[in-house]
Amino acid sequence: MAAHHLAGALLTLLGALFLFLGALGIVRMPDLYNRMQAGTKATTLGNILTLAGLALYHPSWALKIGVIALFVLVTNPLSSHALARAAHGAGVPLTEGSVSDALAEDLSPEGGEAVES
Amino acid sequence: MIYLDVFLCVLTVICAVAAMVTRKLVAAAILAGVVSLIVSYLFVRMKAPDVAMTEAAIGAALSTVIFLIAIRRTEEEER
Amino acid sequence: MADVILELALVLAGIGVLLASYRLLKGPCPPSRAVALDVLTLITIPLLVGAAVMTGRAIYLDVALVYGLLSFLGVVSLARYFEKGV
Amino acid sequence: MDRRWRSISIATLFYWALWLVLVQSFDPQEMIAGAVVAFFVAFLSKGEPFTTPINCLLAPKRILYSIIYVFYLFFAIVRSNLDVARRVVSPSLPINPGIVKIKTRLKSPLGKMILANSITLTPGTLTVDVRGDDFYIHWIDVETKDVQAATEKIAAGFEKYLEVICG
Repeated sequence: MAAHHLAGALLTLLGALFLFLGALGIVRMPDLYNRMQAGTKATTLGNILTLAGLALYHPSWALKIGVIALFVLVTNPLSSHALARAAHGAGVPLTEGSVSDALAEDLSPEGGEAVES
Repeated sequence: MIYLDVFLCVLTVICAVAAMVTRKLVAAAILAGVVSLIVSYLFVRMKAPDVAMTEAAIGAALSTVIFLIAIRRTEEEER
Repeated sequence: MADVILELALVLAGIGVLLASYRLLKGPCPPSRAVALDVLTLITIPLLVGAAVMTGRAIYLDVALVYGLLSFLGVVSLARYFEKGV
Repeated sequence: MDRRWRSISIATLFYWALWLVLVQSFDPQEMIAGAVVAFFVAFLSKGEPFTTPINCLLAPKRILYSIIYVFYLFFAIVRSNLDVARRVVSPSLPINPGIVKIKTRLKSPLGKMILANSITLTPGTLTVDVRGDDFYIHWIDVETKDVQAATEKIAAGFEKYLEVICG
């Protein structure tokens, strides 16, 4: 057994741990925005680590796996930003203990709540 | 690995049943997207990458967009 | 040894699929379900690449590539629907 | 050769390299077909993603700062991921969320886009909306509601490099 197999498998295990933590965060967090924080970003790092580990495990595919990782790295912040903006526009409320909502304050100058859909 | 495949098969059935019984149409569209996602993985495990690729293209992007356009056209109280 | 660790990693990702599908089935509002769909896609891409590596055939990577591109389209169209309806 | 054709040719080369990575063969038929398709796509999109960074290729200082920026971004991602992972697994769920407003000094659209995506990519901060120079950030642990202090906490580290790279 080659050493790069073991290193790649360990890196994959570390990435899978981050994937698992992201999925755990999506269950435990109280509202949509916090779910997005834990869910779609911990899984980005998990994705990159997992794909790097698998590329190390199978080095002749490293270039192609790198293209997949690049796509994930570029498209993921775009899609999560689009979802967050759409959810705020649709009036998904923040959780109870939230400190401030500067965007809703700026949208309605009287300091009212965000519109419910 | 076979345990993971069996678990994903069961999850596919659960998601499909949930897509049928749910009252919200958008939730049903999202659940249909997840069904095609997992089915695509199962096709890869069954050594059919071409079918999996077609399933990914149709199920993930095209059918979701068409479902959403169709839901847009429905009446307000049915959403 | 390395194979066992790799399978363990894929099973750990499978538990992640279980947790994310709990949020998908329960999800109080439709945008939460969309976030769960996003997370499920991000977990499934390493599963697909892992299946390709364990089988050893390069054609399986293309499925992960197509999925990574097209699921972005699906999530963005969902976001557009939530914002103003397609 | 005016500027439009230069950006189209750069985009063609990029798409052709991507094609060669994806097909993984150097058969002449594949290469010719890839070149035709790459030029077609680049012509239809008018070389769009590559119109701005041409200036970046000329100055060596910008290339150096880009490489430093990639490593800085990676370490920021890892650090904040560990922070969010600690919050997720701890039983009491120590979060203090809220949406704050920050102001950016960057002027070019490319710089704003990279800054917003970098803020989104580091866990703990999520760009909800962009209006002109104001970014609205959902922050998982709000330490300050003041605009200046929040800018200093969230965006200053990225801005320092992005100001040199693309203004």
